[in-house]
Amino acid sequence: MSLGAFALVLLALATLSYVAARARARAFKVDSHHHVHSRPSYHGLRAGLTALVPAGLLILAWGIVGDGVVAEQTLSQLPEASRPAPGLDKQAFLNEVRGVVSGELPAAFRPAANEAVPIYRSTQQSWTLLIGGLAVLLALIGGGYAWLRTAPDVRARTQVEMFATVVLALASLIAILTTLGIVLSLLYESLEFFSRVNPLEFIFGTQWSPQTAIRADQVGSSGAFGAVPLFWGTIFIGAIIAMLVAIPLGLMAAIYLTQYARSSTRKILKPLLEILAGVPTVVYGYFAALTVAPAVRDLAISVGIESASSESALAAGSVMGIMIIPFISSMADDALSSVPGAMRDGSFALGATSSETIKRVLVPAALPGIVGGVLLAISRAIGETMIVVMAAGQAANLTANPLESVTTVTAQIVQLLTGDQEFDSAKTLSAFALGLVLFIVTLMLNIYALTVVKRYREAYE
Amino acid sequence: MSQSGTRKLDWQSKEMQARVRRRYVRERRFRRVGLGAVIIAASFLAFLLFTITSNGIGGFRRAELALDLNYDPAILGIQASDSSEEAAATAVSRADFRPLLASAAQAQLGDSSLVSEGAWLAVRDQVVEDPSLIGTTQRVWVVGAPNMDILAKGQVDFDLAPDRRGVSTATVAAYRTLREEGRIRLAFNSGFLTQADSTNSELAGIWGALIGSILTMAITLGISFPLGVMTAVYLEEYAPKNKLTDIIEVSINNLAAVPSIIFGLLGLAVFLNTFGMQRSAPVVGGLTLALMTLPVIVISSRVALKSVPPSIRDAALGIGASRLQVILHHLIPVALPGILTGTIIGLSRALGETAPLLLIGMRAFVSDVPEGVTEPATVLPVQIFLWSDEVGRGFVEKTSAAIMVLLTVLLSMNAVAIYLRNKFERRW
Amino acid sequence: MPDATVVHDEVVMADGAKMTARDVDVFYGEKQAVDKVSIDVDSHYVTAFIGPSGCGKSTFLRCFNRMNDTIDIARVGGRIELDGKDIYDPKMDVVQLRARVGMVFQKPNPFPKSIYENIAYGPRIHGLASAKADMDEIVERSLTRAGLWNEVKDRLDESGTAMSGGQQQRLCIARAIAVDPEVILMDEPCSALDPIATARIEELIDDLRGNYAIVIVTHNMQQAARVSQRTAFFHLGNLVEYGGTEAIFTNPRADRTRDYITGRFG
Amino acid sequence: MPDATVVHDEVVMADGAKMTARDVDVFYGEKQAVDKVSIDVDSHYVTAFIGPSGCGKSTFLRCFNRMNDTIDIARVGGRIELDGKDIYDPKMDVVQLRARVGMVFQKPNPFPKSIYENIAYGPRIHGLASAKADMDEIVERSLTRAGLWNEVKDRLDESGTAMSGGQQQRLCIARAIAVDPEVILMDEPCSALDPIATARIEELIDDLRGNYAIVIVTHNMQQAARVSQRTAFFHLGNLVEYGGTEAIFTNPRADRTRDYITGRFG
Amino acid sequence: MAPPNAHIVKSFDDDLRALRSIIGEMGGLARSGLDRSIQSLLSFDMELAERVIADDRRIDDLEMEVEAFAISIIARRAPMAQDLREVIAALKIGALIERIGDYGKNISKRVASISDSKYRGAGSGVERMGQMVSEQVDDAMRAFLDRDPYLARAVNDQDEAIDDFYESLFQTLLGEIAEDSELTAPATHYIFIIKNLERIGDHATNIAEMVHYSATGEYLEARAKGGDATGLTLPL
Amino acid sequence: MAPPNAHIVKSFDDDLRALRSIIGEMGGLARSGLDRSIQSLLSFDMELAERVIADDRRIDDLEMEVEAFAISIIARRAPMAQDLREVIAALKIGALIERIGDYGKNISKRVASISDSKYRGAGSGVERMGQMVSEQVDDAMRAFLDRDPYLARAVNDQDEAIDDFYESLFQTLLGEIAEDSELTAPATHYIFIIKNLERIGDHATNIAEMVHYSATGEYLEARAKGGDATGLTLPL
Ligand SMILES: Nc1ncnc2c1ncn2[C@@H]1O[C@H](COP(=O)(O)OP(=O)(O)OP(=O)(O)O)[C@@H](O)[C@H]1O
Ligand SMILES: Nc1ncnc2c1ncn2[C@@H]1O[C@H](COP(=O)(O)OP(=O)(O)OP(=O)(O)O)[C@@H](O)[C@H]1O
Ligand SMILES: [Mg+2]
Ligand SMILES: [Mg+2]
Ligand SMILES: O=P([O-])([O-])[O-]
Repeated sequence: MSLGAFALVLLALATLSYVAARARARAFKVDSHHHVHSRPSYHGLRAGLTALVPAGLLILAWGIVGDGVVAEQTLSQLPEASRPAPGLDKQAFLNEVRGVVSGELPAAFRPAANEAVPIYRSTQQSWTLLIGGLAVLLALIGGGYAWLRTAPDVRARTQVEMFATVVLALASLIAILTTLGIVLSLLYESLEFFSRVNPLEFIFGTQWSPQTAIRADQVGSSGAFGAVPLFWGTIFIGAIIAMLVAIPLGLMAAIYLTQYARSSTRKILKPLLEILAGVPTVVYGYFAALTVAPAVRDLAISVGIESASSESALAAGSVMGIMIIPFISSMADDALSSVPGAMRDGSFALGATSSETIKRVLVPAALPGIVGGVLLAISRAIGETMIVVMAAGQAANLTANPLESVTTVTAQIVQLLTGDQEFDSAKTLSAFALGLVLFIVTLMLNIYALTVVKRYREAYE
Repeated sequence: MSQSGTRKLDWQSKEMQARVRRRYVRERRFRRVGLGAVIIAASFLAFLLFTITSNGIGGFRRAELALDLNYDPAILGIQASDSSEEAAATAVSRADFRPLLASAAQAQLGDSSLVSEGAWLAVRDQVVEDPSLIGTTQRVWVVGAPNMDILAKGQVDFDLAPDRRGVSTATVAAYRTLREEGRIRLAFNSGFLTQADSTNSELAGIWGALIGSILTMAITLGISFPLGVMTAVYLEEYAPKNKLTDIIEVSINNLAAVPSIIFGLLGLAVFLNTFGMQRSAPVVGGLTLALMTLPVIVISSRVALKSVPPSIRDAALGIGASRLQVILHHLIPVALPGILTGTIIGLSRALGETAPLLLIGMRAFVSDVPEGVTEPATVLPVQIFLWSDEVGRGFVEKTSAAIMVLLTVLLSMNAVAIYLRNKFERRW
Repeated sequence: MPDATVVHDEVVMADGAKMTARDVDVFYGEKQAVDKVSIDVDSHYVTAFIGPSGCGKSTFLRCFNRMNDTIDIARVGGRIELDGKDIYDPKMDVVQLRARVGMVFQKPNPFPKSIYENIAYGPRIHGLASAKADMDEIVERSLTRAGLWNEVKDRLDESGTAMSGGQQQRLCIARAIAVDPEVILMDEPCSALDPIATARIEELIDDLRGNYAIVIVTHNMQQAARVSQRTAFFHLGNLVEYGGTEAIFTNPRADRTRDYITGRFG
Repeated sequence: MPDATVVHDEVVMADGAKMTARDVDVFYGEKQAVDKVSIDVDSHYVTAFIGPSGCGKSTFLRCFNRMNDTIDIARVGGRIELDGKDIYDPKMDVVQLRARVGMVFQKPNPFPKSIYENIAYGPRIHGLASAKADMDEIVERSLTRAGLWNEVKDRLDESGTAMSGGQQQRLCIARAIAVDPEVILMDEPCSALDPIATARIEELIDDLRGNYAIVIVTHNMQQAARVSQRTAFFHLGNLVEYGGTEAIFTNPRADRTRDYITGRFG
Repeated sequence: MAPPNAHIVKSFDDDLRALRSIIGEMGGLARSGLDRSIQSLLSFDMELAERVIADDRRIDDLEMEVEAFAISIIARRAPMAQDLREVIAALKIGALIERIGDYGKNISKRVASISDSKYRGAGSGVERMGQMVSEQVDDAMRAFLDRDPYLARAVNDQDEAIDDFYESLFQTLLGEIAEDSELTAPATHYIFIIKNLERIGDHATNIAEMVHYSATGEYLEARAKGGDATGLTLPL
Repeated sequence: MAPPNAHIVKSFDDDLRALRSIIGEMGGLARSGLDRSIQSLLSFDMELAERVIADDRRIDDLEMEVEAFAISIIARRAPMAQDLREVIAALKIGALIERIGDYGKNISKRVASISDSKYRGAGSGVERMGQMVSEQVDDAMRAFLDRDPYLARAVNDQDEAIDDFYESLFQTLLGEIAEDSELTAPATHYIFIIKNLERIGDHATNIAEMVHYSATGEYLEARAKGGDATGLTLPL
């Protein structure tokens, strides 16, 4: 019997407990509904859960650690000579064994592995039986106990609700775990990096040429990991050029759509903007690289700027700006429409025109929301990767010329981590340091922006 | 008439009239600026779609050449002894079709390079399907080489000097002859939708990437949806106001705005380096994207739950429904459209996501269609990214064609979301 | 000139009341919203709570079925009993309590389900009907009692939210009745309705009085005067006066009450 | 038993009225909300519109300053004049019209600005004050007139939204006054307020009557009785009766009016 | 279903009905008091007279009740239009009936004094006048109960006849006193009695007036307030 | 700022004040009517009597006004508690003052008849009684205007003295008629006059009662309704 089969048995037992306990609860003598605490189905659920949960947890736990245990035991039963060396070799060895056991492979390539197969199989079998049996026993005990304890005064409903609460609370912890995971992994790798490269160097240096670091004698040598050009490039593209495009267009589009457009027009235009938001960034990147960047270069050359490169901050930034339009316009839309319609009526009733109403009442009222939205948009723009990877280039220039190629933090992360990686090199690790900086900056932007937006929303609730 | 000591407002005065006129002028200007913004955004979209489509439409067609193939067992190296069906099949699958095609092409077209290097694969599959072909001679349409493709699609600029056209004059001549003979045609590129990646642009397909995407999304959905909804329910309906829930709340809101590439770094550091999971596998991609999608689902679910008027909650509590009953009977059903909308939007964002997947290795060249979530795979956006980097001329239209496929999928997902939202939008 | 003590009519503080509140305090965080209020609520009587906005009427009302539990920062002190049992006893089950002490809210809040399902929901979760026929009967009885049966009997499966405001409010009353409560609490049940719908609800309340103890919070003094037999006047979280409605409205004893009902509040 | 014709008291349909409406129809799409209503509104009088929910009171009121223009599907027919000029004439300027015919809404809607800015907004857009001192004076005068000056004079730069509901509503009235209107329209201005705040607003309306023509829509018949000198009763989009308030409330002529105000509507 | 003209809030109708029925009861009591007082006077039935006097207490109580009830209705129902007029009319009619009851009582009180004397002369005139007045009261009450403005107007019109009758009786009685000073005391009582009857007629007229007002919202043309006859036409 | 006990809606206060002032005016008119009627009687001033009769019209009109105004206040303000009691009291007091006015008028009407005769005997008693009653009315009106329940109670207590005075005057007059049948007509008028004064006293007491009720919400203990003296104590 496999673990899966046991799981089915468990389910069956849980169902049985449910049905039995419910039946028992139904038989309670009830004089008035006011005097029983829980309805029969709650008693049933309580029994079912008591049967299922401990046993299920056991099976789940085994599912996670089981393979390791079986593998260790198998290896320890093998003769010394046939055991694989620890590390990658062992991993490959076990993969082969498991492949054969599961029938994916007709036979293993290593003889030792072939030798291990039957041992593995029998070890696995006995463990499965043991754990499965234990689980069934647990289910029986749990279900039976719950069934026996099914009595009118048992607060089954409260207990079931309690269980649900705990499960839900556990689910919500995932978010914290993710954040923790991000912080820890970034910190860990970054510390590694900073043990090799001076953090001040990294933060204030103006030379970025990680490739040179591949040569062992240059690891951590000065100038190679100065990230200022990357920070500048990120800000230049994401916070300046993109915003110059996105803020006016996004804001005005939102204003037009919410305040002016007839509902029929709005029905057509709004989804259009939403489509713009739904286009994947890789498409924008491709478009920027294939169409916009050459056009920008041609234009620059035609007005006499010979130095124009085919990968320019302007191309990447303006496409990014377009990409951000719907983001800003929908934030502005939210902010404007959470200003109560009564405000608008109030202004109209005083004889204000639409634009006066918008400029003097609606926008000021919605300003915190709009500002928060813009900050979030900036955060998003500086974290945007694909457009810059594809259209901004890789040259870490410290320049304010939008026609030159610049690079950004995110583009460098991709660059650094998609080549051949040696995990110990400063080059690879520097990506995590960049990631850490990016994370911290966006985190702060977000927290600030979100508090602004939240406070704003509350003002009108 | 009223306020003593102040002048009565004279709306008819010149000043006032002029003032009103000026205000109207400003009004109209402002309105036009707004409309302009929308038009700019919309025309950008139109331009983008137009460019992609005009570039990509060709990707769905390919040039095919007619060859008379003599399936000579000798050339194929199939012995008569392989008479049993099983043996014959094995033999066919081991047979080398390349010389067969090469010689036929050389003989009939005068140049074996006019046929795609991988054209034999289709021929072999044909024979595997129908072993009785062996020994016969058939006219078969085989995939042409890239230069045939561009000639057939008229993508060669004959105004340029011959050495700058990218195709030799000989090839052009060969193409013209073939065309006169009716041995060349532009046909629907079925391989594009049914095959995986290839180094030959004329053979490259997106099926592998599509399956990769589907597998990845299945993992993402399977993890982020239940967790997201449960988290949202917990935060909205149960969470007491304390430090822990504040932290959860802040984490979620921030995760939603953390750059996707950070999730890539997380996936790389945790799933690959720490847990030692398989690089390039949909399961890793799915997990990474699930973490990224989770906050989106949580937030939109919370909004949906919040938008259920508190009066419904009160009503249910007021007749003695328990918390769980309130949630299951009233809140979730009413909030479901909102939750689904948010989920679809989160998922479609995940589906278009590239950067984090690059970091966990889903950029590997995978020429097989993945069969499980632990096998190496790539996904559509990454495939697009990879192709966009290819130098081969045929990959430009492949890239655009792949974008068209991706956009179609995304747009239909968004359409569903919009539909859901409009259909169930409730005015309380 | 606030009066020092509560003016309590003894008649309305008789023994054996359906619900009694004694020295009830409610705090929202640090802020005290209800201050040492004692009151009795009897079956067959409509008790009205009146008082200026923010005086704690709703807050106090929501103590009677522990709806304040749903507000994190709310704390309730003192003692409230239903048939002599402390409802804030940890052993008291809120779900049961709320079934016995029904509530009708300010804004009609039918579930976005059919009329039938709106009524059937309560009996269903409490398991009051085992068969469809039983449920049908409960639904018909509740709607009839709420004076709605004739209007809706042919469209029981239309949505409850597609009715007029007044009908919705009667539906909500029918829904509360369906779980066979003993007390019905109403928090400004007519404030969202026009005079006609209001009159209908008042008529209904008058009808229902025969079978339940009814407590109604209202902003509208005339309404309290029309609908109730006993009136409690609250001010700044205090109970200022509690007595027979007619006495309160023709000859109140406390100055604050008089000033309020005659429109003299500073 | 609907009466065939409108009962119109001649007294209240005198010549030279501030605003006159003649045969006004309003349609929302296909649906007629107001049907051939004629009415006169005079300075120094408060005119109340009463009637059951949905009878078209608000819709009709909003014709007087063309606020219905902001609703796409609304169409207005008939003729409405202000000082003898057709306000629906294409040459009539809405901006100016709305400055002359002010409006106060059901829910107090101060702008989220300081109290001062709330009042100054109107005069500023219309360019009524050239210097800061002028503006200060307008603000003070408007607030004084709205009976709010003493309460707020020391905190003019606090936000208008941080006041109590009743104060907010008076602020909105002050805001309307600040642009020196001739007519003030009020759509259920007290329905969100408690009796005390309501009384304050009623007192204010009574005060203002001396200087403006005031039209008030109300659900509350007692309020119409208290505050107005003329009352118009609407039903199903029709004007049923229009006359002196006292006559309407002690001796209405139309059966429908009587049935409504005495609470007899079937 | 509720009758077409019923209030939505039925208990309001109940209140009004109860108010009317108290008034109705008062009217009945007052009229029977009047009839019995005349009867006791004619038959010198002291016991009956005593009973009339005792029963008047009930009318007084009912009037207090009407007043309290009317105030309660106004406080609780804030009646408008017709309803308001009806309540106010009830309030005033209650006071009028109470006065009628008093006059009946007053007549009864005089029975003892008269029966002690030898004077028996005024009987038939008083009987006739008592009948007229009683009918007047009856009509007024019927007008009230039926909310009948026409009957109310008729009652109003009848009052003159009663006044005339009073005038002639008054003269007769004065003449009798002048003839026989023995008769001074009883005849004076008779004068008061017919004066009382005349006042009852006036009050019945007033009731009719209130009925008319309540039903139509308008007063009868000439409300001849306090138009009590003085007997001024008597020749001195 | 508004006085401490003012309504938020000042015009409500204005209404109540206006109502009170009409009542005040009526009271003034009625009292002066009473005084002047007594005066005209004592000095046989026919002109003055005529004026009293004419002026009573004004009181009647004012009573109509009070009634209409009270109804309007009830309809428009839906008064409660004290306000309601005050309006109702005003309504009833208006009717009572109107009666007082009528009695004054009635006295004046009799002046002509009396002055024609030779009888002059009752003068001083009537003057005294007129004074008492006039003071009674004055006190009642003051109690009303000051909302003074104590004064109202005092008025109530004084009524007995008037009744006693009436009793003795009545006996005197009866005696005079018995002695001289010539005096029948004028003495009968005097009897009516003192009866009227006695009734005025009763009505003043009723006013005081309403004042007490309006101010406190409670009735004076024994509301001696229609406790009009019959002159029954006269020895026959
Ligand atoms: N959820 C809450 N959190 C904090 N304070 C609250 C809350 N609910 C009410 N309060 C405060 O408690 C006091 C009493 O409020 P409550 O709603 O009981 O008044 P109310 O008499 O019902 O007023 P209204 O007539 O406006 O409904 C008010 O000061 C209010 O601000
Ligand atoms: N914006 C709108 N679009 C369509 N129909 C509307 C709109 N506004 C009002 N109506 C309809 O017009 C009719 C009259 O509405 P209106 O708001 O004028 O009534 P009302 O008398 O003010 O009612 P209430 O007392 O509830 O405010 C109603 O039937 C309503 O449904
Ligand atoms: Mg409340
Ligand atoms: Mg309205
Ligand atoms: O009833 P009166 O005594 O006032 O005539």
